[in-house]
Amino acid sequence: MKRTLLAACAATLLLATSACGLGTESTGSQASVSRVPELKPDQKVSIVFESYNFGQAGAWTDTFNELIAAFEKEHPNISVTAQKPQGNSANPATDTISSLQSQLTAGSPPDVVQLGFSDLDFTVNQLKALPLDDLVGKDTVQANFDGEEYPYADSARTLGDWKGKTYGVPFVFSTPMLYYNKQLFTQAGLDPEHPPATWAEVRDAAKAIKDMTGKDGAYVDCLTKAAKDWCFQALVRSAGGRVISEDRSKLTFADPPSVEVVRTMQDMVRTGVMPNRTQMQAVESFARGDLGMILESSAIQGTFLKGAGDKWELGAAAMPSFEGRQAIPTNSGAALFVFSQDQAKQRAAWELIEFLTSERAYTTIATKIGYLPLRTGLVNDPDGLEKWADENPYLEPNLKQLEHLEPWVSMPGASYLQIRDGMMQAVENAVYQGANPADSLRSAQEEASALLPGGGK
Amino acid sequence: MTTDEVAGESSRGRRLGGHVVLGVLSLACVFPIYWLYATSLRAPQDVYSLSVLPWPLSTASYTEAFAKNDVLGMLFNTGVIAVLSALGQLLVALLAAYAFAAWRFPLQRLLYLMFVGTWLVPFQATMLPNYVLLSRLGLLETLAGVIIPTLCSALGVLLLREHLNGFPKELLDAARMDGRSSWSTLWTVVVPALRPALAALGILLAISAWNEYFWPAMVLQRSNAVVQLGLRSFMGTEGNDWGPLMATAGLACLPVFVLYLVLQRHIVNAFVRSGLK
Amino acid sequence: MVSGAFVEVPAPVRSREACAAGMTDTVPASPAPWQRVRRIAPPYLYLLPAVVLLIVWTYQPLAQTFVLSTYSWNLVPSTPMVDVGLGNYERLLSSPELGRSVWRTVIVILGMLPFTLVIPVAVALLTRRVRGRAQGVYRALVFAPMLVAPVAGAAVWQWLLDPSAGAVNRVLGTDVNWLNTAGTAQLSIIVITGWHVVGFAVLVVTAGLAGINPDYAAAAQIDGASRSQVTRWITVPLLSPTLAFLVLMTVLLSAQWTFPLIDTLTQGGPVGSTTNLYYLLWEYGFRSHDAGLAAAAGVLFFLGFIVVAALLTRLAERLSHHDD
Amino acid sequence: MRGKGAVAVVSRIQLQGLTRRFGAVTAVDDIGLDVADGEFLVLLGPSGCGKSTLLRMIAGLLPPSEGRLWLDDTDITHLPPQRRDVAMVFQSYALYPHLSVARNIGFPLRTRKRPRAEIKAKVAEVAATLGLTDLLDRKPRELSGGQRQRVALGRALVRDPGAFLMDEPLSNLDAKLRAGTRAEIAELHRRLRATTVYVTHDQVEAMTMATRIALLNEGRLEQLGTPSEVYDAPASVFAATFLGSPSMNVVDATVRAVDGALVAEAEGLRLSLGIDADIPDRPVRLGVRPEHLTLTSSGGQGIRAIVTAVENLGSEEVAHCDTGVSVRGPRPLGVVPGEAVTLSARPGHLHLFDHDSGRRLAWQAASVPQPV
Repeated sequence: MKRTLLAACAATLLLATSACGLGTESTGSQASVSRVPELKPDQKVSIVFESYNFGQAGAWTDTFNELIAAFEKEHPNISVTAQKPQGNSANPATDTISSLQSQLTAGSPPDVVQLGFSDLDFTVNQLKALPLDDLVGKDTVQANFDGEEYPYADSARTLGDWKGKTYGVPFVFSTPMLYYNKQLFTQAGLDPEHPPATWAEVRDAAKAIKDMTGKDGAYVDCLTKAAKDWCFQALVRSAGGRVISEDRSKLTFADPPSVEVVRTMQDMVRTGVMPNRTQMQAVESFARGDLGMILESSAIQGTFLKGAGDKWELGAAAMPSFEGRQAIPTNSGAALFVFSQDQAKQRAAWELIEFLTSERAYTTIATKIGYLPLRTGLVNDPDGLEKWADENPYLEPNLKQLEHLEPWVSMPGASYLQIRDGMMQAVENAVYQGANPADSLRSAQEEASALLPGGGK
Repeated sequence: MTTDEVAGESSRGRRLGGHVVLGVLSLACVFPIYWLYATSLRAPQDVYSLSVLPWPLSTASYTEAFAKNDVLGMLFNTGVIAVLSALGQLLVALLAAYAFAAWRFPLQRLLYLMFVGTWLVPFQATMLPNYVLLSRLGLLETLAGVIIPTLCSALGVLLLREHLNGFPKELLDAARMDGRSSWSTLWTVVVPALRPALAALGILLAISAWNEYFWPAMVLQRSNAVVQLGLRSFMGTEGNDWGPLMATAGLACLPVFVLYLVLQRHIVNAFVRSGLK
Repeated sequence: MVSGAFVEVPAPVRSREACAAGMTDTVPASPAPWQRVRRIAPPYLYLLPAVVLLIVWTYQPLAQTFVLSTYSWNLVPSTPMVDVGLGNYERLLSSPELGRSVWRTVIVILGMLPFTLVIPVAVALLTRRVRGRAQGVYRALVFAPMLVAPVAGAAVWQWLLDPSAGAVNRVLGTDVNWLNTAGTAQLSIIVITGWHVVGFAVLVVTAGLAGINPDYAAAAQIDGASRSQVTRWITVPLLSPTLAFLVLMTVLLSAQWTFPLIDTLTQGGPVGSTTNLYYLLWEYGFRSHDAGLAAAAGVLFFLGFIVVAALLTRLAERLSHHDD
Repeated sequence: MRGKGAVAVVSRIQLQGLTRRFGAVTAVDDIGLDVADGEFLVLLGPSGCGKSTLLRMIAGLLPPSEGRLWLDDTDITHLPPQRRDVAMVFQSYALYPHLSVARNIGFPLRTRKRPRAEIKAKVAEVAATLGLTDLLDRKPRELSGGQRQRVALGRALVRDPGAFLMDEPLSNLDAKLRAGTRAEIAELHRRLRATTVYVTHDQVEAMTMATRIALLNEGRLEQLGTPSEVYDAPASVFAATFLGSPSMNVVDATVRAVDGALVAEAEGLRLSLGIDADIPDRPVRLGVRPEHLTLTSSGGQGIRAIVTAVENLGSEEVAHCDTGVSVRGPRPLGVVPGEAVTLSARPGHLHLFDHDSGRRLAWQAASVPQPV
């Protein structure tokens, strides 16, 4: 034990001599943020823009590079460095918060950051994103929403608001859609022009596909930890429940509607019509033509189209409903937030946000990546997206869903991710690993309730 | 291994048995690597094919990999990191191992334990403080930032110390008597005699630096500056882009394989002769 | 009658006695201070770079971790750190996740032992049977996976294990989603990690075997032992220091080795079935942003590993035969 | 600076109170020596007696815990080895494995930054002296043991050092080669007359090569003297039994005056000391070398014993007796095991040692000193 003692001594020694280098160097209270002046024409500013869309090779990165180049051309005094979040997750969007956090810890956060709506509470209250209303004025923010010609869809305008103030400008946006393989539908003797509209129909169609073609039936990408909870929320809302009470003070994801959703999904797995897949495997499998249907974010449509090529035909339908109820989709996607600590950079950051949410930028993003344009009017603009919308039959159900759209509710408090992960893990455990839905959700809800601010009381 | 020379019963049968078991195991070890290259050489529409031989051969995946990422730039960056990091680790470890092997001094044991102790420190616990420190030093987004924190390799120190302990002390004494300072003894006597071990260790360190991706991902956030990160860019929620992914993976492994094939004997020998015991 | 006496012939002059007789000058040797420094300094100077690096990049952060483990803090500079004493430790030790992850880590370690111990010993012994070039070729092939970058290795295996398009399922005729089934995910991680490190372990065992004086085996054969008896009674016991080293390495590094694979392939899932100690630590620190809890976990693991390492080292010392 | 000639200039090594401790163990205990210029001093002793430690302190490889060291008139106690004008030959030769013979020999000169031509000439000269000229391009591993030994010697010679230190340089050679090399080194020393300190545990080397022997035991200097002094008048029981083969017979006895003459007595033993005196009985240890015992027909004065074994050494024979005494003489001795014999010795060949301290006892007559 002599070694142990020695090592312990060494550790103690070091402990005694080391200063605590982390933390406590507070940047001061951010209770009030003063209005930032306009940039002078010759004032050179460089800012950093962090977006998870840079994580992937291909269309996403190319599109964003194109947009930034255009921005720099328009604002020669501002230079933008784009970066992806730190980290290695298969889905860079899951790395955004931890990446921002370590950069905040190091004292040098990026200036503009693209963050998911699920992180809104944490972003505003813990990470202290700057209130744009204070920074550039409420009028300016609203003017941007109104746009030059085509305003934001009403349901989208307030997604980045917290207690009446706008912190983030909603940027990219998608809704859950039921994509299906028309060829497999035909082979299974189903009508490819009449996709299932309810979950019961999905199950039957999936069974037909499985039986007739040997391929997998349907996959719902809402039921794993990796999928986050946006479309699980949609499923629960469609079944008439909520995962968290409306005032966000109480978790309700173990209530009967949620249990019913999980049970329905579990049944599909148990009967073999829904394969046990990870998000990535399912997307790939569908793109390859080995899967009949998939409930997926419209952001991935590009991949499906590419996978389909001329081998099979992609069909798209609105999110299915539960018998006798209206389907209520929620939005996935992200808003742009400002974290600059320097006034000039704050102004430059706003300029970038304005540019990236302009009509022109949305035209590029929608055509190149497939995200929904938040300025929905653009699809009727002959100079804008009208042509694209016409060529793109998958857009219509997506736009239609906006009518019933409800926002993706972020979990409260500092431990929101643990709450969310705990909930989704329980769902995953029930659906794919065969645990009892009610028990699994209940125990997860009990554990997670303790993590709510104030212990969920 | 002289025992094998002893006239043996049924030695042909034994040998055959050895070949069978080793053959199967080798195959199991190499098959994934083969599959990697085979997939990378398939035509895009054949990527999902399971034929053992990729036919027709196609370089389309490589073309795509090069088009989407600056693969050559990545390979170059990774190479620079691997070489500098290996050389730096080698130097630091050599000096430290020399101190441990050539002198007896107070606190020696404690200092030695400090090196061993690094194996017990979870890397996940030191990562964030190191990141913050790098940021204060202004070394983020630099290759130096990737290299410097890795410069002290405990494995290197322990391995070289082991080699140096086997090194005849009288040689060190002789060099002192012959008029060398300890510094010049190190370079004129110790290093030449230790060359095979240094080369082997250097190669191992370079390989592991080449394969490292966690820390580079943290420091080099703004670019896919190392090839392992380039790999990640073909993996994602939309599914993996298997062709270019395998092509990039193949390219990422290629320099290491070539290095190993050329120097295989030296690496294995350096290990076998002394080193790890 | 002559008388006289026997007298002792004196021993050669010793300075202490001579000094007492005041014959010679014996100022005790005491070098000038700078000479002392010059004599003592070299090893410390040679160690300086390494130790500075160690302190700056490993031990100072570790010390910070110690400090941090008594605070509740989410890593955001603008949020104050709250001193909670041992609260983080209490939370950690009462969390069911910790126990589960310790258990999973033990499974990983046990699962790794065939790859770091059994197969390498078998391979090293078998390679002695075959002669000439084949020996080197087999060794090179087995070592090759070690050279594959973890990410690349993960990518290939993900491909091989794909539930519908993967080679493994098609060859075995199964329909298992290896990486997304709670029962098989851990197994897959172990096998892939084993595939990675088996070559290294073979190398270590080969080195150990080469270090055994062949006279022992020869002597045993002359004493009438059969080959298998030589292997069981002589070779393997003499190899025990090497084996102890491998066990130590497996115990200390298994969780660390699996980390990049878990991070790439399963992210600790499905439903946490591959979340071992290190991944848990990672999740606390980098996903839950619970710096205090993560630090407390780091400290506990560090202390735990010290104990394990000390025990294993003792065991290894007891086992090892000093072959000098 | 040394001249270019091969002959070293005056070098005298003085040790005063040299002590070295390793923790609680004192390896070298307060040793004082004065090695004259041109002397060949052998440090002799069993393994673990501290002789190598002493040599390493002279070399400067080990700092002394106490005491001082002079080379000529310079206090070198704290000088690092490279600044002491001494060369050393190591037991393992310590040849640099990666350097050729020529580079090995030239190494000390290279460290002193001598001109290349000079090094070459000097190496050639030394190689010629040692018969290494044909081997200059070889690596150490391509040499035989004897050749390596000579290269090591050459590396020491090339410097023209003030003194040579040799640490058991012959111990790695086989018996035949050892005898030859021994003679070569002795011859070399005769020619160069360079001060040499030579460590060995081999008494034959010590006896044949030394001008003086310093006999060490447990870190202390037991005896210092010429080989014949040490052999003929061992200063202690240790010295007496360490040198000689088989070693000196030492038995407990009592010195007592019988009829005005001193005799040593023990059971079955009575030997005259050849001193006329009358002193009280005194317990002593009596020593006599095997070759100084003669077999006499039984009945006379001497040591009575029964032969247990006879060893044939070729030219000589050794008879071992039941009392632990052995006799050595020309072959054949003419005894067989089981035979009862009486052994006698001349008084001048008897050595007396104090029973307790083991130091040699000299007879001192009351008035006139009398050699024993």
